[in-house]
Amino acid sequence: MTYMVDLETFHGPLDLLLYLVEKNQVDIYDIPIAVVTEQYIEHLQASGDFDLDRMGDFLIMASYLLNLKSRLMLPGSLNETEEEEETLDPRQELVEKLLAYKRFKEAAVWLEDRHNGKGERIYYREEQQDKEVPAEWVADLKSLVKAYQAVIKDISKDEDYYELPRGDVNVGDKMEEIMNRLKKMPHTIIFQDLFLGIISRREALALFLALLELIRLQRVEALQSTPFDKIELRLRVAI
Amino acid sequence: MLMLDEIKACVEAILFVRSERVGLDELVELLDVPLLDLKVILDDMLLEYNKNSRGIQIVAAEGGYLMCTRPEYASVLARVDKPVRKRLSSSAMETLAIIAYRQPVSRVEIEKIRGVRSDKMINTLLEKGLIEEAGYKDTIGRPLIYKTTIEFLRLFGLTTLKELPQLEEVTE
Amino acid sequence: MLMLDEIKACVEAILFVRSERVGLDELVELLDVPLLDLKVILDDMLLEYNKNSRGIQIVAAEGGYLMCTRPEYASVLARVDKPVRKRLSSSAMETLAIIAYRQPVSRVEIEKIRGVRSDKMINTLLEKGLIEEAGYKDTIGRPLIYKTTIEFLRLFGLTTLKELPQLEEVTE
Repeated sequence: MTYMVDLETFHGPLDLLLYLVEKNQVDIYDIPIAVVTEQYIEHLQASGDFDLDRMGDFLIMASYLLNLKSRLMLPGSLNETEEEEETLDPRQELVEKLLAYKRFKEAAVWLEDRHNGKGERIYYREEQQDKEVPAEWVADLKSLVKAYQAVIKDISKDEDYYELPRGDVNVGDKMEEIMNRLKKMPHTIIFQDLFLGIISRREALALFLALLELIRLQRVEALQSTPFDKIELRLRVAI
Repeated sequence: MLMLDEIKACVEAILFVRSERVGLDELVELLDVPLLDLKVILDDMLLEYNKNSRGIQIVAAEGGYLMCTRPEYASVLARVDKPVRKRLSSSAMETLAIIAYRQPVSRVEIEKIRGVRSDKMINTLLEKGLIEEAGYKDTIGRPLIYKTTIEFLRLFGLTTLKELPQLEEVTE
Repeated sequence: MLMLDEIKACVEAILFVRSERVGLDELVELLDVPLLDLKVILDDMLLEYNKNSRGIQIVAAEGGYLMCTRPEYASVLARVDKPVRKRLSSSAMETLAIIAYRQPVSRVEIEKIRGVRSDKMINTLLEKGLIEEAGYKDTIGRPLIYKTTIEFLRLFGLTTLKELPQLEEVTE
């Protein structure tokens, strides 16, 4: 081993990578994943530090790097995979990420020093724990209504989908129900009509699963004469 | 070795931070000043503090010193301890609003709406007496459900829950 | 109506007792002195405190005042400071630093910077009272956002967030 490692000073994948990158004097724009991984394994063996969390962290970083490399190798796919408003050079993205992280790490060290009483700082009087100032609550109706409106804005579509009613909907029962309906005249059901009168999302889901199962078992067939036309369901004629 | 003014400043800072009796021996150790010298300095500080009609004072007690308020200002300080008018945090208000409009409602339902864990908020509201348990919901797991209290009505100046403003629910 | 010296003494006593930032409006209410007068008196007090090389000072911060030690005496007080009760891991410190500089900030933003899941770290910081919820971000999904607390300032010996050192800006 050509370098000395003190694992206590770093945590997390970016950190480790930064350390290795700095130590290795590798151009940050051109990180050889294989070398980094090899060194990490070497480091693991030498230090005997098999902290699962940190190893997991390293895996995340390594896979991020692999992903980065593969994206670099397939420049054509960059535009499609990038969800960001602007297509960043993935290397640039990594560098920025590393630099941003490094700055916050420095800030964390600064905070830690303050915490340990290093440097000039002010001290506050110790709080008397036992003496708590009683609070008198004030509130107004408007803020209550506003709070509710704000929070309800994004949901409210289907309240019942997270509520498990007692006596859950059974897919088997629904299969039987569909079969019974198809056995009656006129022996066909329009797909959309199947769900008429169903309010619970769970029940609709059970019904749909039942239908899929019946089709898979070749007991029911679904027909559509032209695309986007209505779908007709009927019993499959036994051959 | 510290200058006289620095020693005084240090003693003041130490007594302030500790807000309890600090032994003279402890001060000797912290400041590295001979005990007899420090004693003279502290006697001097006590006099200075008492000469001016200040709000805080240094008192010698049981071989040590203590910083505290002067008894003359007890009446004002009694008011400091009066209930402070506090507003509910926005998270608390939100949780309360959901319970008010959806009651009786379970923790899980509240969390589904807020999108975050809400057990602490619910506990806070229970402690403040703004909500209370309202039995169990008749669904799987039979979760505890909550409703608002009379104290809730009082706080918002309502006589009954029917006075809560009607909200236009989003209709799909 | 109180005399000038009495008002000063009262303010001193109140700031000492409360050991946290006390709003100017609260002082007005407690002392029954017009706001503008009180402001002048407090400016005067700040000067007096600063003129003499004292161990404690009064600082104006965010619309209020607080009493704390002067940073010059930090080295002595570091010795006084009780064994640190709130040991923070470096991951926690990192998360805290991100929240301190980027506040208000959402979990996702924090995780983007750290590159690892941070929900547990955030919970730890919430439990220690160093950060608190600061409402919701007005973006898709309306994620919860976090900010630092007064307790954060206390722990790190700051009077305001402005005292955080400037981060080195990234230069390309």
